Parts: sequence; structure tokens; C-alpha cells
Amino acid sequence: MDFSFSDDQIMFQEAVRDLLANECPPEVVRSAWENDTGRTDGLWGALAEMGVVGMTAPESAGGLGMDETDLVLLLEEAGRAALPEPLLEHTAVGIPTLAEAGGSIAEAWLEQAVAGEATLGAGADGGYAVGAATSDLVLLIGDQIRAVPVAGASLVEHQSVDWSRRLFEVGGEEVVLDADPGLAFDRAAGAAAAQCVGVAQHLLDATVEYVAQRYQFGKPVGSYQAVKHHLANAALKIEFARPTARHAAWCIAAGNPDRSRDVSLAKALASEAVDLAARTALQCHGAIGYTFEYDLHLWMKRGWALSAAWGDAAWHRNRIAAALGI
Amino acid sequence: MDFSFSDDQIMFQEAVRDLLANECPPEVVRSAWENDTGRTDGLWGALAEMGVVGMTAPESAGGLGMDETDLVLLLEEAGRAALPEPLLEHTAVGIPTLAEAGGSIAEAWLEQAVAGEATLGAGADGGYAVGAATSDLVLLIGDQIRAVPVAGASLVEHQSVDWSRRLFEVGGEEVVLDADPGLAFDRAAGAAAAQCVGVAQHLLDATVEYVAQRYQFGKPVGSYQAVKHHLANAALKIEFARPTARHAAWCIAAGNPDRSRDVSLAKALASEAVDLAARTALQCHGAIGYTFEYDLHLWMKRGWALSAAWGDAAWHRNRIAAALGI
Amino acid sequence: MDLSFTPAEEEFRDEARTWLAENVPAEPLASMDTPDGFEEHREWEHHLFDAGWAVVSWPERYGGREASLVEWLVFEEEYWASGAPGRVSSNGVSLLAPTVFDFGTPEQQDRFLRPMARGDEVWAQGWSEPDAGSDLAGIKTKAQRDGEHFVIEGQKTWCSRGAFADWFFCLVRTDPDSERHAGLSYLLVPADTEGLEARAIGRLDGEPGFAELFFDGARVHERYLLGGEGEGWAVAMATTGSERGLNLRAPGRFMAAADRLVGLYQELADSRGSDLDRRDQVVSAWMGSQAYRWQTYATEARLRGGAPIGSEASFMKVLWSELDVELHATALRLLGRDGERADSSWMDGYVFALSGPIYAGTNEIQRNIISERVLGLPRR
Amino acid sequence: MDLSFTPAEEEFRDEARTWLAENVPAEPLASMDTPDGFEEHREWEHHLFDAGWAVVSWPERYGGREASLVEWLVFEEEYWASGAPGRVSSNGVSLLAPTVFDFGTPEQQDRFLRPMARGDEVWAQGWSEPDAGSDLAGIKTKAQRDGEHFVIEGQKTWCSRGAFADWFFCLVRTDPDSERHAGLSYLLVPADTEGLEARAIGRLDGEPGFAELFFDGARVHERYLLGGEGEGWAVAMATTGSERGLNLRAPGRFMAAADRLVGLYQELADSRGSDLDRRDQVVSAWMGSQAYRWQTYATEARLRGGAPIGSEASFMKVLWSELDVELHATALRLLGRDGERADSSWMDGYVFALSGPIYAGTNEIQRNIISERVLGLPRR
Repeated sequence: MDFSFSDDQIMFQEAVRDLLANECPPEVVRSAWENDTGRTDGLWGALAEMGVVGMTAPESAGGLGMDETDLVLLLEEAGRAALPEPLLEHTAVGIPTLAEAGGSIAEAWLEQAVAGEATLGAGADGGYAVGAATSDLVLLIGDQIRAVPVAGASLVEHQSVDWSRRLFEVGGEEVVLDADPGLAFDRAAGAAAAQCVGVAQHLLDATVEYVAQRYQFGKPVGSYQAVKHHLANAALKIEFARPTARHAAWCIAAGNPDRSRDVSLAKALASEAVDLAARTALQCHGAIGYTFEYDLHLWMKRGWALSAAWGDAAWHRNRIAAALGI
Repeated sequence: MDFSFSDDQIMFQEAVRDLLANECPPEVVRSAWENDTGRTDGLWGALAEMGVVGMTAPESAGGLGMDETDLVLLLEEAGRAALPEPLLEHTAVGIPTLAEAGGSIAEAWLEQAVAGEATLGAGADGGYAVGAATSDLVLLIGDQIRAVPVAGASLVEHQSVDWSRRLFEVGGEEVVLDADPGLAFDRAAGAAAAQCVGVAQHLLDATVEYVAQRYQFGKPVGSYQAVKHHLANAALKIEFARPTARHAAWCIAAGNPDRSRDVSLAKALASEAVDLAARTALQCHGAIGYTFEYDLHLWMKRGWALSAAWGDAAWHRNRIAAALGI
Repeated sequence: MDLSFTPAEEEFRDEARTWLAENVPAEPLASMDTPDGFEEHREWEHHLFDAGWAVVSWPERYGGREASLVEWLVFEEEYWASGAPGRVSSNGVSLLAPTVFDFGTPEQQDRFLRPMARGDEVWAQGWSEPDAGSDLAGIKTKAQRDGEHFVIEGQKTWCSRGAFADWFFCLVRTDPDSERHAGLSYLLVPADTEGLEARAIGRLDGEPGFAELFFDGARVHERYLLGGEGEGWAVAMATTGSERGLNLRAPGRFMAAADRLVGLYQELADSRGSDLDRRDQVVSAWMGSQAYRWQTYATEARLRGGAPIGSEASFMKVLWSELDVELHATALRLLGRDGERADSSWMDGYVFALSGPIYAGTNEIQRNIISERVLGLPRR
Repeated sequence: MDLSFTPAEEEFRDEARTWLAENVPAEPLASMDTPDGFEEHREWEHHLFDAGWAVVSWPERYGGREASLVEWLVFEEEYWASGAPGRVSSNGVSLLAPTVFDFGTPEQQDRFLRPMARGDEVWAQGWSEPDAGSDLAGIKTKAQRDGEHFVIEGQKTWCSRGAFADWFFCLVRTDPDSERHAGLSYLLVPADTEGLEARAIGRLDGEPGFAELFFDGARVHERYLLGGEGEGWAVAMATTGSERGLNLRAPGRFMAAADRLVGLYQELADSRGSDLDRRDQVVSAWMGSQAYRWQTYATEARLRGGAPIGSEASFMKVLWSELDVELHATALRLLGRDGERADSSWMDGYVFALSGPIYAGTNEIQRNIISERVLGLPRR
């Protein structure tokens, strides 16, 4: 039992954090809100250069042969930066699922995807695939996994409250993958949990910073016990969600038999954490947090969306109950 | 639409409040915790003299011909004083149910009960009848109402956490009453709701008083915003439960078609109010509230018991859902 | 206590219901936080007013029908149940008008109330400033007397629909040497005053629902002073009572929303089976709206008996604002994959609801008021 | 990161499980807050100690087996899962012992640790006073030096099982002119000291679980001073860290309780059908216990990496204490008509759990610590 990350893992995390701090400030996130794609200029390429994009592929396919325990810290960073790039769909779900499926579909797509030359999308079957229009192959995960090449597919777009999340209903010619849909779903839910933790952490950090310098009635807002306890409650949720998200990543990587149950534990707690962090952040900011010009809402809305994506808290609680036999 | 009580109703409430303030202080409640009966010496007789005990009977049977809207304020007072007497079982449920049933059973028991010479008990069928051993006739309310004379009945006693509530399983010879069991149940649930409101109000009042004079770190505990907001939250729950309990009483008295749904509204909110008031009271008192010698626990435990009795919050929420067609 | 509605109240309800059924637009209007939607809503106010439904509890001379408070509550129940549009005039009618009735001169009442009620003049609130939000007494905007005029310098913010409004009701500092609650005055300012610029700020949903007001030598005649010079705090606090209390958000609004939520649950349950965990949240919303309803009717009786609304108004503010958030959050969760979609009335409602615990005195301040003024806990 | 248990850890788990299965009493012991139950629990501690399971993480010379922190956590999981009795020695072992290890002289360590671990000497905490509960620095009990002795005058309260304990660890004011945190000392006091009287106070359940201590010229030798004279605050704060942190309430305790709650739900669901609203509360309890488990293992790695436990311990205190209340409240609700019965282990557990958010620093104080020391918010 060793919960510590290796020096390499920590270094990788710090490198990604530095990249995002420099290259993914709020104005870059805003650009993805306003442009045609919902994506940034160049960030995906930079992540590909660092090896992040294809890291979950075997080395034989040009990847880094890394697994969910390596990826989980990067997903937290992606959440913290509100990164509008398909790290979940492509790196956490698409690549390992294609590698698992093997065969002609992997031959056709995997190496390109690892190199960042093709982008993989993913969505729950009957749900929406985020960013399908900027993907090349979309995996629709239901009772089975159907892969739909975007060239020639029919895409119906809907607007998300997070304008960088372009939602698509996807139809078209498909190939059924020889891969475990339950595992693919858990990869998505686990990745969403890690991103929720990162989003929640940013919301908390930004709010702590704001209330420490905002004065009302002659004192910093952050010196009022009500505000302190709001933020302590958000911190508590995050503190206990984060290890479960990391543990879920390990369960996926290690093939733990309780994987689905413990991914649900993580996603339910992470959804609840980001929901509370978003409510708390807005309430402690007051009116300024309610404006479009102020950046806080970029994270709030990402949090709302990710909290509901790949099963919301209630859905995962039901799955836990089933696993417990109640 | 007029939510105001008449001067007579208010005067009756004040008379009962004065009586209980004088005759039912905590040491009298404690006596009922320790003695053989779970009852007080003389309080039931005093209430009978005031006409409270039989107030819900028609005047033709010696009662005051009053209904639930007259009784609801007195039930709140009974809760506020933690009165260990069967106002719910006897006055709120037993007498009107017997009067409704009529026939030989009413002839045999009603006038005695109105005069306070016989005591009526009540319990949910399959549940416990509180104070059955000091009753003369127990009504067991289920799909039908079964009346069991206590003389010759078999009583199995269990201890409640509120030692004045003597819990009995009742078996024996029975008569099935020609009265509506749903109405009798709602009378009990509605009365429990009103008592919960009273218990919660006392818990809040006692805690406000304590934290205003208890100093820690050089300030009254009640000046800390965390304590203030705890108490504000309890006050909120009570503020919104009380009118629904009074409205439920009116629904019963007026034969409102939504009676069951709106009794459930009241009981669910009142249960939640007293649960929160009890938690808050203990937390804001700290260790002294955790001692047997201090009086707070008399109300806390009454609150725990009444919150669960005649359907807890979850049970009544389910009933509301059914009434709403969901 | 008689909680049935009288025949007169029932008749009033029927009349309102019938009129609304015949007149409420079949299609929802555009958002009132957009320029076009604002004008659509203004038209609707004209229509309401001309039929006598805009301000039912007001005197007839200002366009009301002198309805009782119970009747007003009944009207609100019917209004929101009918799916009628939001009230673009509500800041004027609910927040400013009670103050005009209490503090206005007869001339001011005659000048302002009727156009306000008809939506001919839509009002926005100019109280908050960048450094004075919850701490309203920190207001810095100055209005210096110059003969019969006041000359205003400063900045206001978070004025809802301030980019479209015709008038502003402002709290300004008329005594330059004063501090905190002293030396403030309550001024009514036409939007077209020279030296006043309103700039839109995007709200959470991206619509230009807020404005910042920049005053640079804006001159306002003293006939637009509401209440005495330097008595603005007392006048404002009267308005604050209305804001939190019975006037701004009647139970009917939330009863209707809860009923729609129940309907949404039924509709979705038909297509994908029941879901009892979420069902309990729907029940919570319904319970909250009903609790608010009965507490409001109980308060009505108290007020009719001569009691002031007082600090108990804070109970209502906390209840409806938190109920509104939970109710809409539940709807979004029920919607599943569609919960994050921007183009849903539930998302619009959620985003709007989120402002509730902040405006009109944050809920933290309301809980302070409850604990200090209702429960009597020590201030420090 | 490897979250599988090593073969050695698994072997340790098996050994503990096997021993517990063979040794845990079939019938629950009487409450340790009664005189008879106290002695039954003391016997159990002897038995545990003699088999090497009383203090697994301690050095062998004091009766431990030098287990790692992970192994201790594993032991706790197995211990509570086995249904073994509560630990009557825990105040000594969990709260005092870490302080003795850190601040005790070699003589004190040799004198006290082994009898403490075996339950030969059961310790109670003598910190709180009638006017110094959460505000510990308000302590007034005085211990005046008289040669090699301290002479104690004053009163302590809320000493758990203080009516039965053999020793007390007390915080007293040795500098009569000092105030607040200065001038305090940490004294170990035998229960049979002349001039010390322990009077039982009834706990919430009516059992004599608390004591008040009355000191009237009680003389204690200076060899029983733990840490330096006047340095009691720093010494006490080290113990407080243990109280809130990893030592007092390990996740295993709550994992076992959550599993029992799942079992209770299953048992009752068989007899009266499912009840999804309450089921979600059962799931919440299970989730809370698991979250605490993984957060604790993550903390273990952090500590192994050299980080201090620090203020993050407050996260744990809030989590387990509130989880414990909710878990038991859920059980009582599941029990329906039997929920109010006094003669159930769930009611005992509920009543005990209610003290959790109060003792060892109220949860309000823990939230202050989280916000000020972890998040860095301004103190005032």
C-alpha cells in the first residue's frame, strides 16, 4: 500500500501545470468559448509534443506505455486550468480502448492518434459526444462500443452552458469494437472525476484569494466565520474526493475487481465536491462572480457540466448501492 | 383565508402554557422518567379540569365540541413543556375516533374518557402504543382500527430512549371500530407534528439563552457567526414547519380532500425541524448538553422519538410523492 | 382560523385565471435582459395594466384594484401558474413603489406611480457600488447640492437591466463629510440625464443584464429627492424590507415552478423509469414551495393584526432564494444529458436563481439578521 | 503508487484476523461507562496485550510489534470488522502516549507506557474546566510548586470514565500570574492522590461516563511533570494533534460500522421491501467510510515522505465525527418503530457519536483551523 507518486509522475504533473499556466490562461479558455471549434490554438500540439496526448498507448504504438495512475494527476491539472482539449475523450478513453480492441481499427487509427494527427472523440451512447466535429473517430459507449468515423457522419450540434463544450449527437457508419464497454465507461467516469477535483480546487483557490482581499464592513470578507466555514466545507469535500479519484485510477490500471464500484465512489464524491465548490465560489464572490466578464464562471460551468457528465452523483450512488447488494 | 386564531383560542393556549410553566417544570418531567408509570402526578387531572382532556368531544358527550384548529396550539405547548401525558393519544386521536365510531363502544367509553376518568391509548398497528399500561382502552390503527381494552390485554414493555415514553406491544380481545383509520392516523401524525414544533421551539429558545451567557475566548458563544447561523438555520426550519402543522390541523378539521398529503407535509417538515433543532442545541451547548443532569436531553430525546413516531420524514415524503403522482 | 378561500377570493381567482388563460402569450417572450426582449416585456406590462392586472393591490387611481393582500397572493399563484412572462417592472413596483407610497410627496406619487405600473417608465436600482455591495453604508457616490439641483459624481454597479431602464432609484451621499449611514439621500434619476452613462455588463448567461452607471456631473432636480435630504438610509431600509419580504417574490412563483418540476419528473419517468433518489428532491422542492405558501398566509394574518413585517422578512428571503436554486438544480439533474444545455428554460431559471442568495442582502447577512434581530443573539 | 497491499501486509492482516476470530468475546461486554463494564474492558486489554495486539505500532519493549502505519491501519480494519470491544485504554494509548514518546523522560517512558498499554493503568484526560471547554487556554486550575511537589487546587470536568480511571493527564496553571497559553504545565496525577476527588456525572445515556475532578491541595511529585514546567501548552498541543489526527479514530472503525449498516438495510429490506430514499443514506455512510479510508492511506504516504500531519488533521476530525452521527442516525431511521428503543447497540452508538463533533475541539473550531491554517484565510 503506497499512495505516493513517483518523482517522474510528479515531474510530469509539474511540467503540464507549467505549460497550462503559461499557455492556457483564462483568455485562451475564452477563445475556445467564442471560436468555431471550442478548442484552443496550439495547445493540443504542445501536449502532443510533451507526449501527453498519446501517453496511454503502448510504446510499440509510439506511446509512453503509461496508465491511469500516470494520467490522473494530469487530468487534475486539466481541470484546474479549465483546459478545453479532449484529454478525457482522446487520451483517457480513446487510445486505451483502441489499443485494447486491436485489429484493423487500431491499425487504421492508433498510431495517428498517438502522434496527435488524428483526434478521438467519445460519448455515452444516447448522449452527446463533446467536440465530435473536431474529432476524426468518435467512440459511442453503451452496451457495446461503436466507433464512427467523423468523415461522412451526421452531426447535430447543441450548445452547452460551457461554450467550449460543443455537444454533438453522432450518427453514421460504425464499427463495433472488440473492447469492454464497461471499462471504457469507467475510464471516462474516472477521468471526469479527476477533472472535477481539479476544477473544484481552482474554484476554491480563486475564492480564497478573492475573499482575502475583498473588504466589506471594514474587514476582509474572508475573515467572517460564515465565509470561512463555507470554504472549509468545500475544502473538506475536495480533500476526501481527491484520494478516491486517484484510487479509482489505480483500480482501472490494476484491473481491480471492485473497479466499477470504486470509480462510482470517486465520481459521486468528485461531482459533489465540484458542485459545492461552484456554489460556494459564487456565493463568496457575490455579484462580481455573477458577471460574464469575470473569469470565475468559466470554471463554474465546466464544473456543472463535468459533474453531470458520465453519470452524475445520483447515478453513481445507485451503482454503488447495486454493488453493495442493496 | 384567515390564518389568525381567535381570542378564545389564544386565551386557551396561554392558560395551558401558564399551567405547564408552573406545574410541568423539568423536575416534573424527570419524575415521569423515573417512576412506574411514565406519567406525572396530577397534571392530567389539572388538564381535565381545564377541559383540555375532553375538548375534542361533542358537547353532547361532555366535551367542548372543539376541533384540531383549537387543539393544535395546545399540542405545541405540550411539546414546548415536554409534557409526559397522553394528549396525542387520548385527546387528539382517541376521543374523536370514538365519537366518529359511535355505537356501543362509544357508549361504553366516551363519556368516561371525556371526563378524564378513563384514558385512551393509541398506537400504529404493528408498532408500539405509548403508555398502554396507564390507559384503559388502546386503539391500534392500521388498515382498520382495533380497540383493545387494557384490562385483560397482554402488554409487552420496551424502553424508549425517552424514559417517559413507555412502549408497549398490545394484544388481546378487540373490537373493530367503524371509523376511518386513515383519518385517525392523520390525527396522530398531525398532532405529533405540532408537538415536534413545540419541542423544537423549546430547544431553540433554551440554546439561544445558553449561548448568550456562555463565554469562550472572551466573547459570548452566541456572538460567533458559526453559532448564529446554526441557530438561524434551526429557526428557519421551525418558522416554516409551524404554519404547515397548523394548516394540517385545519385540513383535518375541515375534511380537506388533500388532508393526507398536507398532514405529511407538516409531519415531514416538523420532523426535520426538531431533528435539526436537537442537533443544533447539543452542538451549541457543547459538553454540558451531553450530561444527564442538565435538562436539555429531556427535549432532545422527546424530539428524537416524536420525529420518528407516526411516520418519519422519509415515510411522509414518500406519501407526498404518491399524492403528487410521482 | 379558516384556511378556505372566501367566495369573493375564489371569484377573484377565477377572474384572474380566466383573463390569464386568454391573454398569456402562447410563445415565451425573449429574455428581458436583451434589448428586444425588454421591449416585448414592456408591451406585456402595458397589456396587463390596461386590463387592471398590473398592480392589483394598488389604489384605483394608480391603476390598481385595491385588492387585499390575500387577493394579491392569489393573483400571484394564478399569474405564475399560467406561465405568464416575468415582470420587467418588478424592481419599480416591488422595491421602489412601497417607498414612494410611504415617503413620496403627493406630487411624486402622482408623477411616478402610474407610469411605473404601466411599464411606461421602467425602473432600475442604483444602490451597489464596486466597494459597497453587502456593505451598503460604504456608498461613495456623491451628490452635491447646487441650488435646486444635485450634481452627482461616482459609480454604481449591478443595476439589473440598467442598460435599458428609463429611470434609476439611487442612494447617494449628499453630505460630503458624512460617513456610513448618515448623510445619504435617495434620489430618482432619469436615464437620459446628461452626465450619466449606463454601460452593460454581461450576466452569468452572457446577456447584458447588468449595467454600470457612471455619473460625471449629472444634474438632478430636488423634486426627485425621495424623503428628506440626508435621510436616505431610513428611506432605503424601508425599501429593503420590501425587497426581502412579501413583495418581491410571492409563493405563487415557486409553487408554479415546483408544479412544473413535478411535471418534468412525470414526463421523464414515463420514458426512462422512476428514480427514487431524484424523486425525493422533487418532493423537497414541492414541500418548500408549500411551506412558503402557508408561512406567507400566516404572515398575512399577522400583518393584518397590526404586526410589522420586520426582520422576519429575512426568513422568507432565505427560503425562496435557496428553494429556487435547489429546485432548478434538481431539474437539471433530471434532464441528464440535456442538463448542461444552454438552450433550456430550466438552465435559464437555474442561472437566474443563483443570483437569489446574493442580491437584496446576501443570505449570510439574512442569517445574521435572523440570529441578531429575531433570536436576539449578541451582535459581538 | 501501488494501492495493493504487500504480501507482508496481507500476512499481517491474516494473522490479526485469525487471532481476532478466535479471541473476540461472543457476547458484547457491558458498557465501559459502568463500573463492571469498565473492568471487563480492562480484562480484554490484558488479553490483547498479552497476545501482542494492544499497541501494534509501538516498540517491542513496551509491548508493541513495531508495525508500520499501514499495518496499524490494517489492524484497525480487522479489529473493528471482527466486532471486538471498544478500547478502554484509548485515551492513554492514543492521546497521552504520543506525548510521552515525544516529551517524556526515559524514566517516564519506562514507568508509564507498558502499564498503560496493558490496561493495568487506565488513563483519563483532565483538561476541560467548567469555564474552559473549547477555550482551553482559559484554564484556571492552579498547581503551585512546593519543593519537589506541585499542590493542585481547582476543578476539571468532562473526564471520560474519570470515575474509574487510575491516572489523569492534566493541564494546570503552574505560574499563578500567567494568562492564556503561558504558564501552563502538563501533570500526570494518580487517581488515589489525597485531596483529589472524582465525582461521576451522568452522560447522555444516563451512565456515569463522565467525572468531575475536585482538587483540594492534591500533592503531585515533579517526576510526574511531562515536558518542561510552564511548557504545558506546547506539550498539550502535540497531544491535540494526535486526538484529531491519525490515532484516535482510524477508518476501520467506520468501515465496519458502515458494513453493519449495509447489513441492517439488507436484513430489514427482506422483511419490508426496499426503501430507496433511506438506501441512499446507507450509501452515503459507506461512501464516507471509504473516502476516509483512502484519504488516510494518502496521508500515510505524505507522512512517510516526511510531511507533518499538521492542520490537515482537522479534515479527519470533521469527517469521522459527522460521518459517525449520520451513520447511526440512518440506522435508527431504518429501524422504524424500534428506532427510539434504548436497548439497541445502534442507539448506544448514536448517543456516543453525538459527542464526536464536540470533543477534541468542536467541529466549529476544526473548521476555523481548516480555513485559517490550511486555506490561509485572515484570522480577523
